[in-house]
Amino acid sequence: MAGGYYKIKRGESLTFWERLYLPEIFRGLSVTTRHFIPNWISTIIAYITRTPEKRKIMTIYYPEELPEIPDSYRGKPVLVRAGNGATKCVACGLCEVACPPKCISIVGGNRSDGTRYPETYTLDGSRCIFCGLCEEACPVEAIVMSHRYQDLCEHDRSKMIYSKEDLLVPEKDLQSRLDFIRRRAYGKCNY
Amino acid sequence: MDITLIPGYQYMPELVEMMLKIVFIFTMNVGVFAPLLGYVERKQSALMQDRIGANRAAILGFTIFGLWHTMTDAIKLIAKEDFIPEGADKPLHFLAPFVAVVPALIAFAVIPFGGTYYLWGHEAHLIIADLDVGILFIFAVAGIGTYGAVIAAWASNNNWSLLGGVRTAAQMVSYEVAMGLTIVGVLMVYESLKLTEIALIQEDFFMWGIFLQPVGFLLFLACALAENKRVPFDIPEAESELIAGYFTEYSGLKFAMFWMAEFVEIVTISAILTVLFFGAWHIPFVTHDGLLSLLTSVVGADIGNLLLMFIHLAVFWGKVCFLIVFLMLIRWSLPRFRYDQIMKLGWKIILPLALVNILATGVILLVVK
Amino acid sequence: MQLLMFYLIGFFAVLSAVSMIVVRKPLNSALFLILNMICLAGLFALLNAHLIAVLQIIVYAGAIMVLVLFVIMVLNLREKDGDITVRKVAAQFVGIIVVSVVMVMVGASVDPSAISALGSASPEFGTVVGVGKTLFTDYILPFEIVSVLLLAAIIGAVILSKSKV
Amino acid sequence: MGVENEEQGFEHVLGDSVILTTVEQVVGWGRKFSFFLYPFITACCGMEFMSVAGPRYDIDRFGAALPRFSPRQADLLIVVGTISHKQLPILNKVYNQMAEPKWVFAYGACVVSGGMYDNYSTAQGIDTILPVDVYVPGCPPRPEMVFDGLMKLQDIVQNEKFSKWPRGAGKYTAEELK
Repeated sequence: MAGGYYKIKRGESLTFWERLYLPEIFRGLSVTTRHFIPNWISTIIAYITRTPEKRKIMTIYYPEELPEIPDSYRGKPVLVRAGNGATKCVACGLCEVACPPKCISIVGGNRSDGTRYPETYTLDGSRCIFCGLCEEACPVEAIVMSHRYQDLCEHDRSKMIYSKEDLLVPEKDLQSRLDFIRRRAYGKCNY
Repeated sequence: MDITLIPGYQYMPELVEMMLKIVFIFTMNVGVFAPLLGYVERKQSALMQDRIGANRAAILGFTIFGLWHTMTDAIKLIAKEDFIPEGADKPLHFLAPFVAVVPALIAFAVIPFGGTYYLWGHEAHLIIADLDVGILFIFAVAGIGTYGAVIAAWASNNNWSLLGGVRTAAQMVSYEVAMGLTIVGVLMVYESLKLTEIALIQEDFFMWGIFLQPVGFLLFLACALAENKRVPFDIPEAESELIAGYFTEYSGLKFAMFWMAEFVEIVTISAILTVLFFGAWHIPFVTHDGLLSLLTSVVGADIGNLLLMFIHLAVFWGKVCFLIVFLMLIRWSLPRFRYDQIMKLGWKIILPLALVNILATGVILLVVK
Repeated sequence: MQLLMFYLIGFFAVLSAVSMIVVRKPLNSALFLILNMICLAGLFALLNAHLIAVLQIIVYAGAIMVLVLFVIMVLNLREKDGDITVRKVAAQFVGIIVVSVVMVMVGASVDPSAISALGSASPEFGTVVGVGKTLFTDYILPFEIVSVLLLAAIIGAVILSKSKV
Repeated sequence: MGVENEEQGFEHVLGDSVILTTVEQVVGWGRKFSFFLYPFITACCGMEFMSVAGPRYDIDRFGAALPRFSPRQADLLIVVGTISHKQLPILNKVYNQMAEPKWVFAYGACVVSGGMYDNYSTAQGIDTILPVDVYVPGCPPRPEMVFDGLMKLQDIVQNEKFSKWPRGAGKYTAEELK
């Protein structure tokens, strides 16, 4: 079953039994039968005993079962909302430059205390290729790749252009990813 | 009103029996097996590929293992646009699916699906028409079934369809010859063309065709698969070469009819194999009379006969189901032959082997007698 | 009942035979020929000659006509719109006259008393047993000769179709 | 817009036609669980599409497993991979060949908007020539994202009115695309 490896011997020419063809057909049938019968029986048993983890089929029942997402997974890019409620972004434009499909566009502005901030931060979700280069380029950890992959599909393409407000996510929701970035950036030997 | 006053009243039981049998076969094929085979094909292929298969459609939260998907397919296909391509021969385009379906259903007329039972003074034979040409009738009807594909191919005004039709014609002609010869060995052993007689001889477990004619069985299986135009012999509808072969230009209900024809043909082939090689409705080591006397002693003659009939029907259709699963297994396991390989297999391997089989059977029969 | 069936099948047989000639498209014409064959098989079946009926379908409708269709499809014979010329009209006119003359002559030459004098065939006629017995007892020599002829034809076909080495 | 007005008119004439609504619901239910795909695969997303159809994720669970390679029999045109301007007439032809009702599924960033390829040779999204029902971003999208899109499409199909069909041919003719 799953996980087993078969070592296939490939001869230069076919043997007599292989040229006879019929035994090979039965071998082919036996391979599929070896998958079919155990899968069938285990599925029925799993259904009767209500133990879905015991079925031998590895299919994920998607909307009900969700896959485990590793920290290194790159989902929808989001802006980090810092403790004071504003974005960490300083509108330096490095992500704009680093982005391969050029899907980020920033209009920067100055706050009253002289710090820079993005007046608008537009990310075209339909062009984004989830490469994570913006995250690597960002000097202040303002934009990170979240683990969100659901509900990114739309019926209307214009809805896929995200504004700053759409992108802002509280910092505590992104803690695992931020930790991962720091591990990767500052301690390459640690992971 | 006195029933005897109706003209021809003495034929009434026969007429009712005939109607019942036709309705039964029709519902079994069109109502039960054709939709179920769509489901089996889906689910079995899924399980063979370590997938789970269709299971999302639900009514009131019940998915019943994805069986609703058969219904959704049917609804979808009925609601789909019926497309006729430009430049097509409209009457023929309309006619072709029917020509494909009807022969597949008619072939069932000569296949016995049960023995003879005495029910309340009436003798019931579970076969629609017990012709003395039996198996030849099936070949004849299968030959007519080819025209469905050929007409569809021609009427579609499409090059791929036409190629599919030409391939169908070539394949059918080649394999019909081989198929006829493979079956001769069986006919020699049982000394009859009547399928009922062949079935009755197989009451003895060791007289089953699979034991007497193993080579004949393999060859006939190969030919039957080729006649059915399914993988590994699906060269007329080879998807990688001809899009969908002769039904490329069919959509909606007509496409569904081609599909149904294919499924009905599978059922027919399974039934023929059951009758010729797997002892028809007989249970191994249990004779008709033995079981009947046992049942009669328990519940009486009439009910006993009725019970026996249902047992035999269950056994027959059970064997058919088993063979269907086997045919599906072949369909989802083996790769498609190349066109020249199919022709080579038909003319250079199966045909000579069938002739040798006939010769060997003849010699053995001479020696035994 | 039998008479009704006979008239029904006969009507369709004649209809399809006429249509076969009249229809312009080659494929439709071939399909009508198939229908005609099937109707003929039905007539044989009405005469209790089951084997011949089935063989009619297997050999003619099943095998030979598939080859005819095959050729039509390979050559891709589509309907060609020809102009109606004087010559064509004249040819049709002459054809109708010839056919009617032949029909009248055939009708006149048939002797009704001869038909009734033929008598009825044995009940075994045309069944598998009947044909088998006749073939392998009375006509064994012609049967064998025909088989040798067919064998020669097969070998000839193989040699003719074999490409030169 | 015109379609919507007609729809209102249609509903107005029939009133609260329970029967029509029920039939629409039933047919919509049948259609949404029985997509026959036409996979129009040109590029790397195809690999990920195989994973969607494979045992791990199994698109067959949604009843959308049967790829029909004849557009006449397909319901859902799944456009997978970069569509260059040379490909557009072909895609348009396939779409026009499909029998009604038909839906279009944009799979991956290149199909949705041109993605990375903001250049002269690539079509900036197939919605420039076809009406697209669901856009699934990603390069390539995760199989779960595809299923999300498929379920969104199922929601639309469930509640569709018959008056939406036929949808007709694509926006441009073959000559205009050349």
